[in-house]
Amino acid sequence: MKIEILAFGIAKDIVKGRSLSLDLPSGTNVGGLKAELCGRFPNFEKLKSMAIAVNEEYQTDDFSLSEKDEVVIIPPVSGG
Amino acid sequence: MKIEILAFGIAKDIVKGRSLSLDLPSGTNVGGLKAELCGRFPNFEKLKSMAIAVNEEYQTDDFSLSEKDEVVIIPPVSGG
Amino acid sequence: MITEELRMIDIQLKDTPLIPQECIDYTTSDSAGGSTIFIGTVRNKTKEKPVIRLEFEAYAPMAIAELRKIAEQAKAKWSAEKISIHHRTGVLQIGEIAVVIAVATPHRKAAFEACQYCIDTLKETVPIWKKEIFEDGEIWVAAHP
Amino acid sequence: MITEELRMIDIQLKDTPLIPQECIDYTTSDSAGGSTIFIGTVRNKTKEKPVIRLEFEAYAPMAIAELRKIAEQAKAKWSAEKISIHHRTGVLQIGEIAVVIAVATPHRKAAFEACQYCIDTLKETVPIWKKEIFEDGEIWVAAHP
Repeated sequence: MKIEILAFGIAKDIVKGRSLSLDLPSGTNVGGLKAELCGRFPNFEKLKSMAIAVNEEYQTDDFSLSEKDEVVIIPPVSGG
Repeated sequence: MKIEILAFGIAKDIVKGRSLSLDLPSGTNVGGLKAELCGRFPNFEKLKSMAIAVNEEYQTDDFSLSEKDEVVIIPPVSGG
Repeated sequence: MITEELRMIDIQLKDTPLIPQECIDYTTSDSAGGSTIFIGTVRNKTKEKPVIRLEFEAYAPMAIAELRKIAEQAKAKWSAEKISIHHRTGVLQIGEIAVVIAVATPHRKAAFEACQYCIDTLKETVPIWKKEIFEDGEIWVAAHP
Repeated sequence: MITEELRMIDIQLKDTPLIPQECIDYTTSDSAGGSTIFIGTVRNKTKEKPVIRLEFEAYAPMAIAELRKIAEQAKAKWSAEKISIHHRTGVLQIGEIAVVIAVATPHRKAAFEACQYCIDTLKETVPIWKKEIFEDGEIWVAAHP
């Protein structure tokens, strides 16, 4: 399945763009997506943390992705 | 000695005026003043507390008064 | 230096409406990361009894001196950069501001603690008295046990 | 009632200067005795290194949703009457306001705790990112261990 992923903050710099498109095996979960991202962009390993939001909610590694999901890479936040 | 005393808040209502003048034995301390006030105005006994400020500072019972002091009755405060 | 210390503390007793922005403007600085502000307003009731208005009376010179003491203590204990405390006197209508306290510190946790210390201590030591006026009478707040 | 609950929480992400008075006006009420406000401003240095300016980027819809969650949690836990949180995005100069949080509660201790909970949690969970720009480069704050 094709997943569109948005990137913010330092994640945008790491993937060199606001969004990227990945072709992932159907049923890939958040943990699998993180592994794929770290494989393609080793700089993600250097971050203090990396979370994934799906449809505007944080999701844990066992959450399964679907093709229409809005998937966002959330590097360490620093608002306030 | 003659001591001029200012009264605020409910103390003003109890002594029925902004100030009163008392003739006290020379060397009277704050404790003695409080006893004199409670004798003349029994309603002071009903207050939650009564402090005495001398020259804009709180003073304890053993503090001796002098004729030129600015003496103020401080009933329970309720600012803020 | 004492004059320097004095410059970092702003104490005012006013018989005109308080303006929180004045306290904010005083404390905000390019070197402090945050300010915490407390605003106390006149509530429309006390223990479910409707309040008509409020009157604050202050023993002004000592009130200012005590407020300054509190600010100095808070400044020292929490390394506050600037503290501004404005307290109202006179007649206040429901919703009007009785007190504004603003504290700026380099770290925000300290700003909360210092600001809370100021309002808690103010209510214990500063010679200001509040009279609540009800439909059927009036009462000096906290006077009796 | 959900619509009633929504009316008591004011969340805004803005790319124009924040105005603390707006948050104060929103939260102040005749029935709450006090409001606690936190104002976070852009500091002129980070670990003694001069900062030129700051840039905030937000994943806007989720940032607003997370801010609302925080406000709802604080409202429930501390019986807050009203909560207003405004957060800035875009380019900020030194001294500009990054965030304003105002909380009104019937009792002041709760207002301090609720306000502190909001800013502490905001810094942990809300998808907003801050880039500090120095003379000689720039860095996404807190990105690396």
